[in-house]
Amino acid sequence: MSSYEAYELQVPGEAKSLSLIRMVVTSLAEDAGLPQEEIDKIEVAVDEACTNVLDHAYENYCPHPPVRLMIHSANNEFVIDVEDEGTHFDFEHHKTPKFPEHWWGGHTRGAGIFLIKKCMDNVHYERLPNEHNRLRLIKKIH
Amino acid sequence: MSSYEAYELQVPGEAKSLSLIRMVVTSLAEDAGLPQEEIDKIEVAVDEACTNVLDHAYENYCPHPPVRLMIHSANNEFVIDVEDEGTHFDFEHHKTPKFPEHWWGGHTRGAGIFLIKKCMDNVHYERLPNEHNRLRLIKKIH
Amino acid sequence: MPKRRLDIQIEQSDSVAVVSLEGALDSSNVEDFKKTLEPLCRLEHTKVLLNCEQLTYVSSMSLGLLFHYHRACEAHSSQFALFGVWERIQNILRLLGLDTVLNIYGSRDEAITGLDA
Amino acid sequence: MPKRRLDIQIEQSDSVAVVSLEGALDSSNVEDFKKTLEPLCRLEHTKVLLNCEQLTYVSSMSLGLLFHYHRACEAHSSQFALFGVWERIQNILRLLGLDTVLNIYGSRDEAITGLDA
Ligand SMILES: Nc1ncnc2c1ncn2[C@@H]1O[C@H](COP(=O)(O)OP(=O)(O)O)[C@@H](O)[C@H]1O
Ligand SMILES: Nc1ncnc2c1ncn2[C@@H]1O[C@H](COP(=O)(O)OP(=O)(O)O)[C@@H](O)[C@H]1O
Repeated sequence: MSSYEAYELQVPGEAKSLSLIRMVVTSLAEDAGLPQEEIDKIEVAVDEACTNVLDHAYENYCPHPPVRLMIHSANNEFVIDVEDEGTHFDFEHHKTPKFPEHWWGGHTRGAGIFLIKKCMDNVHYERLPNEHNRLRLIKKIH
Repeated sequence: MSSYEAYELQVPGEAKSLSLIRMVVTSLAEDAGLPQEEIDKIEVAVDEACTNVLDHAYENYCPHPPVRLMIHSANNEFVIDVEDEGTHFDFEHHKTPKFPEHWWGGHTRGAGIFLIKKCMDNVHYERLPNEHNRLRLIKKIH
Repeated sequence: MPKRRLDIQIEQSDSVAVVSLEGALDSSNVEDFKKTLEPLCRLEHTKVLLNCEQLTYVSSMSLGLLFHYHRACEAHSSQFALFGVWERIQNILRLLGLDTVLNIYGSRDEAITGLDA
Repeated sequence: MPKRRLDIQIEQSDSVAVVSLEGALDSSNVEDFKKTLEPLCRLEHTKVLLNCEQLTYVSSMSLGLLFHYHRACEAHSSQFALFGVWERIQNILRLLGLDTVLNIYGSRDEAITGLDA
């Protein structure tokens, strides 16, 4: 993936799709020449992002719409777009908790966005003109 | 994949995409509960079909358009659609050679469509209204 | 039969329960994981060990349960520990500060001995 | 470095050349395969052996070359054989009638002994 060349994957919006998503994204990250440690982080970020779509963006949708991923490398960046057709939320103002303090409060959830941000170099969330939401995950290729 | 639920994969129309295509299709065939021997045949048929798109349908295209796969299970059938934006050809009237006699003639190519038909239960090729070509590969799930 | 993405095995003796996880633990199978762990974390005076030697992936949903199980075990005079955790998963545990609050050992024997101490 | 999908190793001695293929042989790397095999199939009095023990997949483009290499070897008083071919690939060789025209052996030793006979 030296020049702009996109891969697209659209899957049913169900948890059983997660393993396929992880497999495809990690395989393309490998092709892009990223080191294993970075591939592992990308796997985490993508899995957490898609899990959030299924659990939150699609919470009130039955059946769940599909989830769509677009993956490409350009300008020394490996970019994964996670696109959903569900509820929009205020990503910019979401405050991630502090760890490990968060766990003392008895919480078992709430680590997803924190991990997404920790694992990627850049993360953007926006509403698209077609009323889909897109979370863009960026990893620099050195 | 008990009810109708489609997976879509769009990849650059290059040979380097073939391994990802095989990985995705065999993984979904496994999820569909097909036995390993049938998964192996599906892998062959899909790889040969996509190779034909790259080598023949896209022969005169530079750069190559993408290749698109749609995979779903319904009514006890595992269905893979391979869609291209290239040259249409007369699939119905294509006569597959006899093997091993074909090899005596010094040919090294010409086994693709033969394998596709041998490996699948049903194969259809058609021109779509959007001027794309679609090869539909069907495997019965018992 | 489709190959399952997570296999869960339990070995239970008098005072030790070992749960072996093989595959990826994500939101598609977190309920299976819960159903396995919850009753074990209500046992008294038991070492509940999570064998992670074959565990390839864990999402945050399941990681977040670990400290909960740790505390549940403590509340029942039991102990909770992980062993054989892959480096890639240790990295995530560290990001979430779970490495400082959980018992994590290299091997099963180290876990059993370590918890005794 | 991205992990390559096909690794090709050559071991060459006086009268035996073994080409070991690891991974999948498809149209993305058939040229590497050709570049390796063609000079070997022009050697005289040589056993050219394809070690397929780690070969997971072969597309028809490469299968179609095998009989061509078989005949090229014969034309140079050499011999061409495959060994360690996975069942899934044997099934395709059978569909294409290649099992009847190629030398196919279980192991390297069987190939070397078998070609001598
Ligand atoms: N894609 C999304 N669509 C809508 N809301 C979301 C989305 N992602 C996250 N959220 C909201 O942000 C909160 C925090 O998300 P996260 O940090 O991933 O933790 P968790 O999903 O475990 O609650 C969620 O509880 C949810 O309210
Ligand atoms: N998708 C396609 N688009 C256009 N022509 C095709 C396509 N697939 C096959 N063909 C034609 O049919 C012929 C036979 O194809 P095949 O049996 O796969 O053998 P091979 O590709 O090795 O020639 C090709 O040589 C080509 O002329």
